[in-house]
Amino acid sequence: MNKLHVNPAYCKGCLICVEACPTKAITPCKSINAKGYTLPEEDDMRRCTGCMLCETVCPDFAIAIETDEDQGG
Amino acid sequence: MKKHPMLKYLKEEAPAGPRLPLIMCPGCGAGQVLNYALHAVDTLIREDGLRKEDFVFISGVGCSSRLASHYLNFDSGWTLHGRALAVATGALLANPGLKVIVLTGDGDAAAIGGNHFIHACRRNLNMTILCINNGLYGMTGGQVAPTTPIGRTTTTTPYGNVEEEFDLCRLAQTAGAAYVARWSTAHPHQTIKTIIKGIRKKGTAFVEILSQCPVHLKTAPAEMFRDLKKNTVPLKKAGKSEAKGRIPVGVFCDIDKPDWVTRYQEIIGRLERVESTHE
Amino acid sequence: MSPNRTDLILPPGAHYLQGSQACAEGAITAGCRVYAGYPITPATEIMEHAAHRLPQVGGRFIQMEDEIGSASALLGASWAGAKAMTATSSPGFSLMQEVISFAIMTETPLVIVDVQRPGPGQGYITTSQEDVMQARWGHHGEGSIIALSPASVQDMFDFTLEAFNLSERWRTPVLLMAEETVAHMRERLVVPSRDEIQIVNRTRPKDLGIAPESYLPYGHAEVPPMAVWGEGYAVNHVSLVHHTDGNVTRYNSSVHLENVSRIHRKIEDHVDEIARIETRWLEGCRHLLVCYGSVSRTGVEAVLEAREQRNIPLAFIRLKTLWPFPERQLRAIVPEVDTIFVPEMNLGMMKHPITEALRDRCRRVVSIPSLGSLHSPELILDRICEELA
Amino acid sequence: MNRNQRFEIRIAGFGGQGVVTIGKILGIAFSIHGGRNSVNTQSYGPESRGGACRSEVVVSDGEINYPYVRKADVLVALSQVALDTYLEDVKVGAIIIIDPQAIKNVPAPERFRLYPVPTLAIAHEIGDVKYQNTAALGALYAFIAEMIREFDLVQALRENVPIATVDRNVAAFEKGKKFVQSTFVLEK
Repeated sequence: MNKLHVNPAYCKGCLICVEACPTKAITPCKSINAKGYTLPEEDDMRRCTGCMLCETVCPDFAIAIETDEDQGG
Repeated sequence: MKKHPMLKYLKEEAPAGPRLPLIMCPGCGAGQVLNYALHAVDTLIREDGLRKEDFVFISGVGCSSRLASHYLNFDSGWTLHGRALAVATGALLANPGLKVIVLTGDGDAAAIGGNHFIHACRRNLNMTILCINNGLYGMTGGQVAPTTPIGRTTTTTPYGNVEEEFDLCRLAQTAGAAYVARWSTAHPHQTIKTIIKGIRKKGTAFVEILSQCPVHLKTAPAEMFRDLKKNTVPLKKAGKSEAKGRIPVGVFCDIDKPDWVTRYQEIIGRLERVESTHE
Repeated sequence: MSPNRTDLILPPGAHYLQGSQACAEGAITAGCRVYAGYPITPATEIMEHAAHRLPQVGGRFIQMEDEIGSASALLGASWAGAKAMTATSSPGFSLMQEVISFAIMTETPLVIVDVQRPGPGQGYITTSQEDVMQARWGHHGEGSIIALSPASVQDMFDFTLEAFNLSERWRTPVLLMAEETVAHMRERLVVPSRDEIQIVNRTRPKDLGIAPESYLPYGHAEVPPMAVWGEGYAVNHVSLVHHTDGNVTRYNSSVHLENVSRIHRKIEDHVDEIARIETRWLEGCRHLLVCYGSVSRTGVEAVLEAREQRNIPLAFIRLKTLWPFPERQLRAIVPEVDTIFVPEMNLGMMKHPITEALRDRCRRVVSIPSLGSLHSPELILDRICEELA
Repeated sequence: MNRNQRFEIRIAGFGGQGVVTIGKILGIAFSIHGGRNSVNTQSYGPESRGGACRSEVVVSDGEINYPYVRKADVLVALSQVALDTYLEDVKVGAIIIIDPQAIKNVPAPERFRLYPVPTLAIAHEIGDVKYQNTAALGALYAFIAEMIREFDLVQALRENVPIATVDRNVAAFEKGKKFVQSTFVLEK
């Protein structure tokens, strides 16, 4: 199953990735971090098709999807 | 921790300390345009055998242009407000082989840079102009721009804008650019394909990318991203009723004509032939 | 011109405004009814306030496509009879130099505010005094200019008002050399009552009973009366070397010398009427601190501490006017001193005319530079103690 | 406060937390209603993003020359970055107000007096996070009550917030003030 990686140092909580995800595999997390941002988190990664739209539309290069292949699956 | 695939093209670390995150506000479209540009460059390096050192990013001043300041693992110039296109012209005269990508904004290109904009298109120099159009001046706090819709209030049109806005693509097309297209940050794949086409294209490629400014338009980035899809319509359907009030996106023109350097090379060629006959 | 709603200008009494707002209000009070500007940090707030206020008082505001356009629009507005203004910052100020030169030669009243920021190039967006030489020597050609240096929100109101009066009185562009510090700070501003406010308007030929056929656009007086478009004077604004009637042919070098010398003398011969300086503790001083703009706020604090805590006999002089440089006034009041300290937010600019004026009154002149931020009192005090140790 | 004494207040937090607004309100309250001299300055531009946006007020009965805070008498920090950035610039014995929800690590208060005030929680009670700044203003007022009448400060508050939010802003101010008065013993 694909895995979501978010770099808290770069992510500014704009949540465009969540908006762009065609299968809503990711969702805003409940709490805000020290900088006041709400980061995306996994909702149900079984729905993730590996389309990489979240990576493509990220304004801050803060997100990455680790596919099965990456994990040597 | 897997890293974003395009981070390899950015300078995360440098002697004076980390350079990321980008200085842009949360959800700013400019960062997305950089992402799309790097995806295009990445494809060209893989498919066309181009090398990283073949590319140079040149930007003016404003949010759009801040991207080429010190984040890029490429040759780049963060130049004067409105003058990126003139700087790019000089670079191409010195080394026509460079793949020049100009990062500019609606104010940078069509207000202070308007004169250089129409001349760069008229000359059909071999550059790809990425114009990030957010319809206002972001860096200075949300003033009106030549692309601000009539009637809209901004910090310098507190009672509503009394001026009509430019259609940047019609302007570029009329001025003679060989390839002109408009997309938005909500059309990632089309934008990336168009940037690839633009860089491969001989002559001036003008790509307008409608972009969101969440801070000054006081709207959530995700909502603006959604609106950009809703408020645009394919160019083919521009005349139809459903297109009313929506901005046409797509390729405005794609014509083949020799670029400036090719025409100039003919002169040099002629002079070389004349010279060789003298010896 | 739409109704001139002087009833809606800033009412007399106390206000608490940002320097930028006070500047725009000072212009409106002076009668400015045309503003053409372009966004640039840290001057944008002046334009934003003008955009908000001008239509309320029957004026007109436009955001031009760039700084050259903004300055050029002021020429047209002034010739068509309006008091006109723009505000920019250092990069934009450089772009406006050609128009300033043009306005000097055509003797066109207008006001340009430069909220200085560090250079060269993009430099940074904080405070600076690095344009004070550009103000005098940035435009091509000779001729002189008036440049004021505000240090408070009250100054941003008063000096802008005075800039318009000076530009109308001497038929010349006037520069307000502000700084980001002063433009962005908020402070109390007291607006005088209407009758205390003096408004100067340009002398027109009809005020002197000069009929169109005998009108000399650059003649009649050291400060020629100025005809306004639309009043039948058929005035040709011309910046080529010209005779007093505006004729540009039959050039000869003596006409050239007279034309440009008069424009130069018009200001440089009247320094005593134009330039103002403030002095404190000159009596019995051994050393002197000369400064201008927001640095004078730190300067006076540092001099107070030097006198009271370190009993250094240090006097304080603030230049309220940078150009025309008040050399005669300085020489008239400055006694024999040891060291003259000149703190500036640049590497040492006004230090040069100060040194030239007072070279024979002191042992040495010492620059105290700070780039991109206002000197702290400690910075100046430590440097003074170091030099005098 | 004698003529050349200065009282220096610095408020810092994220861009967008209303830090600049309450600095302006304090300035107006002191200089228009309170009859004292004050200078209000603020950070802006890139400097104000990422949690270190600040607004400062220097108050004096005499002339205020140097316009910026030299060593703060009161620091109000609404973000961790703000506290870390400005902690060094406070006078010995200064008052530091923090929001415990936003600020997790705070050094031991040897050189200064620390007052955690739940401004974010108060804002939520009032109904919106945007009232956090006026809750902080109320908390701040509890420490400077002898320098300015509450009526003057509240009047400046009323005149400088959107009309629709006046009542809730004043309510947030009251809650912030009452929390401090009921929670801490304020030495003179």
